[in-house]
Amino acid sequence: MASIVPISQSVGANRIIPTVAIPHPLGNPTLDEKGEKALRRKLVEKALDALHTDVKEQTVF
Amino acid sequence: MAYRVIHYINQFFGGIGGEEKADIAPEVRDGVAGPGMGLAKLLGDKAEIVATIICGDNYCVGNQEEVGKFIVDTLKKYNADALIAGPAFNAGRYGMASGFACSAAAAAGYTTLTGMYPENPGVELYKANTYIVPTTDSAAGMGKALPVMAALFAKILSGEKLGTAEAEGYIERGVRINTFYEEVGAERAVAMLLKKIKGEPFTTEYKMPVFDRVTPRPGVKDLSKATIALVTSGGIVPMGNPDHIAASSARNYGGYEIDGVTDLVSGKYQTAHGGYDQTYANQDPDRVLPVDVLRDLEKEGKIGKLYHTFYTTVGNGTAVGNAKKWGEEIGKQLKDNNVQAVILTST
Amino acid sequence: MNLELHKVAVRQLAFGAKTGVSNGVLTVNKEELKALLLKDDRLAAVEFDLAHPGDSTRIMPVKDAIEPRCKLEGQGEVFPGFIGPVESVGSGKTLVLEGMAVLTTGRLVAPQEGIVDMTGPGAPYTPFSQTCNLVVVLTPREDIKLHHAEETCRMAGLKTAHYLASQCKAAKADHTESYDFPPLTQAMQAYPGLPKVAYVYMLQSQGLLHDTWVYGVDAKRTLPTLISPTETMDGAIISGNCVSACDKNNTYVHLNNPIIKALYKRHGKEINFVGVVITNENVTLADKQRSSSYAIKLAEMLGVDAAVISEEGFGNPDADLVLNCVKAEKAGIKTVLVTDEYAGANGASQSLADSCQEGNAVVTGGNANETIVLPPMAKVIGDIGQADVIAGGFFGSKRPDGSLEVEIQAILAATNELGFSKIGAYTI
Amino acid sequence: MQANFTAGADTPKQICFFCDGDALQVLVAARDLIHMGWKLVHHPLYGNYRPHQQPYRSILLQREAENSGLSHEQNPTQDQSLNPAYQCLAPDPASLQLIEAALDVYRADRVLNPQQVPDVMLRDCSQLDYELMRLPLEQAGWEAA
Repeated sequence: MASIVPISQSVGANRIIPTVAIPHPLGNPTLDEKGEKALRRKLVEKALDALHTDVKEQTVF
Repeated sequence: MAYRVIHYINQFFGGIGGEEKADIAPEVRDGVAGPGMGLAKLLGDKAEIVATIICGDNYCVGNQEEVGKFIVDTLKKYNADALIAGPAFNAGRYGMASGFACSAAAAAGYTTLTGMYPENPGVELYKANTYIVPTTDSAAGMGKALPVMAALFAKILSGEKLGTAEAEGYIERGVRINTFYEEVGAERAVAMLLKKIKGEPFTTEYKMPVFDRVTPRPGVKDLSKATIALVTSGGIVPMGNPDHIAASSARNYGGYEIDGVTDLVSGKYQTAHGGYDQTYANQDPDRVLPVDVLRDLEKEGKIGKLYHTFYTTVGNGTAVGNAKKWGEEIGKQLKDNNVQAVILTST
Repeated sequence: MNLELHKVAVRQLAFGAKTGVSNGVLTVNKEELKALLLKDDRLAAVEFDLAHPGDSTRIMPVKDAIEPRCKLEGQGEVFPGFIGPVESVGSGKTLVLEGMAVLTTGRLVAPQEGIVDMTGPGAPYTPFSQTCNLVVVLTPREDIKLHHAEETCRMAGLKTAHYLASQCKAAKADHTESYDFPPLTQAMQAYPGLPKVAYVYMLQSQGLLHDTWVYGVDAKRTLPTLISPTETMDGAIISGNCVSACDKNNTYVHLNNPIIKALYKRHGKEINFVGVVITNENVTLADKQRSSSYAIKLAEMLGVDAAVISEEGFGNPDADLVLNCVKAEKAGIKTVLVTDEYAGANGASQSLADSCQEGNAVVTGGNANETIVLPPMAKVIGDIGQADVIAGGFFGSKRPDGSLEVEIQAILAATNELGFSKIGAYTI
Repeated sequence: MQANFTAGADTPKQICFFCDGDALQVLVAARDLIHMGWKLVHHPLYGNYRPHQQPYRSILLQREAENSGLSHEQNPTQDQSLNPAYQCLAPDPASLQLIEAALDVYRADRVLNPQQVPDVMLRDCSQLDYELMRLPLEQAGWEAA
């Protein structure tokens, strides 16, 4: 899970989840606590989905 | 006139003891000890090991300033010309200690050489400062290592200009040395272009740093039964950064227990990463390491278990060799504890 | 287009009554030259001095080095846009005073450098320790803008070089070189079996003291374009570049571009050298994208199989070098890059500030951070006070005994990125 | 950097920060802004000087005017969370790669601090920094004085 997809690709990561921003990849300070946790949950669920999926090459989910 | 050499070895090869003696402070003995005997014979009349420094691996890695001073003082006291260390084979801390010892001596202007297994972490950390001869990964390879070390050491001491790593048999140090070639650069460039056009092999004069590829693993069939671990290069550590992971060019990683922890809260966890504005990660470390959400998913049975330990380092100007080494070590840890999947977060 | 270079060998310089060359000795009438240069009232004073290979002499800071040339026959005059009109050059006959150089020096801006040592350990690092040098020591007026002071010094160098050559038009050439550059239609059909090769010639264009001019036009304000190699031999490209000494292309190396020379040497035998694309290195990211795409598109329009790409400077232009390389290789054009390195005093840092997987064929002019101690010289021409603030050197680089400890970055053309010298680097 | 660039009519709303300390601080401040979505107008390593040769460094960044994400007086390295206008857009990969490369160069060298520089050189370095920033400022809509 990383905010700059091209960098993850260049270092060889195979399952990549784009995230929010560098200082807070899985959060956003402008949202309220509930909103931010919902955002984080959506991103983590995407990660779990990626772990569940077979991939042949570098894939951005 | 034989060169005067100091030999640096650890507590084990100094015959003092094993792991339990890894904390002994450095001491010096006249003449040779341990593998020094073999080296002395091989060096013959070219160089004489006038004294041997014996130091515990933990002590050296933990007290570098003091040990560094001790080494340089010893070199001066014995009016020595050079320092040879190890060989350390694949012993991680001994490799780092040998590399450090050579580094400290080289910084004070002395000729140095050591030997260790190419995958030893000491290589990546110190290859820029000293010559390192590749050895096997265990002391069984002592017989093969010493002659190579002695021969190269004698050549360096004689002041002969060394060729490339490949030609001379040392580990490439990644150090650029200027030279005057036969042809001017423009001729060399056009000659190289012709070879590239014709598909003939050529040797570039400078290798651009590039990364290798990994084949993807198959997907996890049933997440509700899987143990998932969290690893991050975003630098999230317990408050106070107990293992002092550096803000940039980190030299280590940490593993921390989170059994019973359902949320990373400000004041208990922080970021040690120097590569981004720390405000938001310190306010809520979950923004980098999503422990809170994974605990919810664990409670709801969506995942089997969140592994009890998370691993962390600071990915900010980290040496590629180190990152690779840590990745392998962490991977092995997780595999041995039958973790099925890992979520890697980075900033 | 065909250009003949009539090369008159100069082995000795002397001051005397009449400017002219005979059996290898160039005599210079100082007063006549001084009067010519002082026509520019922005110059407060000008002095001249001589330096020959082997002299115990140091010249610093050197701003530009120029080889004396003038047209004998054919269109326009050398250094179009400055000395000559803006008419196209590169054909006919041109006189060259070979074996000598005009070196301009004097105080322009504090952080400024360029050491030439005519002897000692520093000599092998600069081509100008092997030439007979007429040194023009310039003192621009204090009350003029930096812009104008720079222009004054640049013009003085070009005027001196042109003046010297034009006083020797009658001299018989010691040898002549002839360069053909046929129209593209012919060039494309010539040598059908040989690979077509272009040269992508990156010109430093970052701003004051970092500029290059083509036919009098500031390279920052141009789109990449085609130029005939023979035009570069008549000074179509001149340097306004004072930073940094080791890898800026002074006018001398533009006139004697070694990559063009190496490509011509194999032209018709192993390659078909079909063209030169000049492009710039502006600091803005939009210009970098625009210029790299445009330059490589020109190479594609020429239908070349391969290209040599040379960079000028470091850091900022590393990005352009990588963009040019990636775009060329993606267009199926095989490349070799010519650059230099800043790998730190210990040689262990990353040499370039950018990299790409496509850059698998690279030639370099060595590590500019290598430190060297230059012993004191009997004579110093220029502004010795510079040593302390010299780029590449650092405070306290002048030792009590008068010797200088500097990085070779401070030595003129030490790591030239056209591959002018034999220097390079290897990895231990 | 001298401020005799005047903002033209259509010059976008501009915010100017002066960082005290050395050029490395300027690059770190620019990095934090890039993490928030500001884009570089020019290469951070403009000019052929090494970190120990030119004490001044200016970085021009731009972002759509309405959500600049910063209140006028705020210095980017101060605590942002108090700032309601904090807005974070995805960072521009090119700007990020360039600023990180620049930080690597500055971390591998001695960084000259303006206090270490004699006045005569300081004046020329400031003038040169201003000259080299002319083109980026013009392209971002400022008119040169």
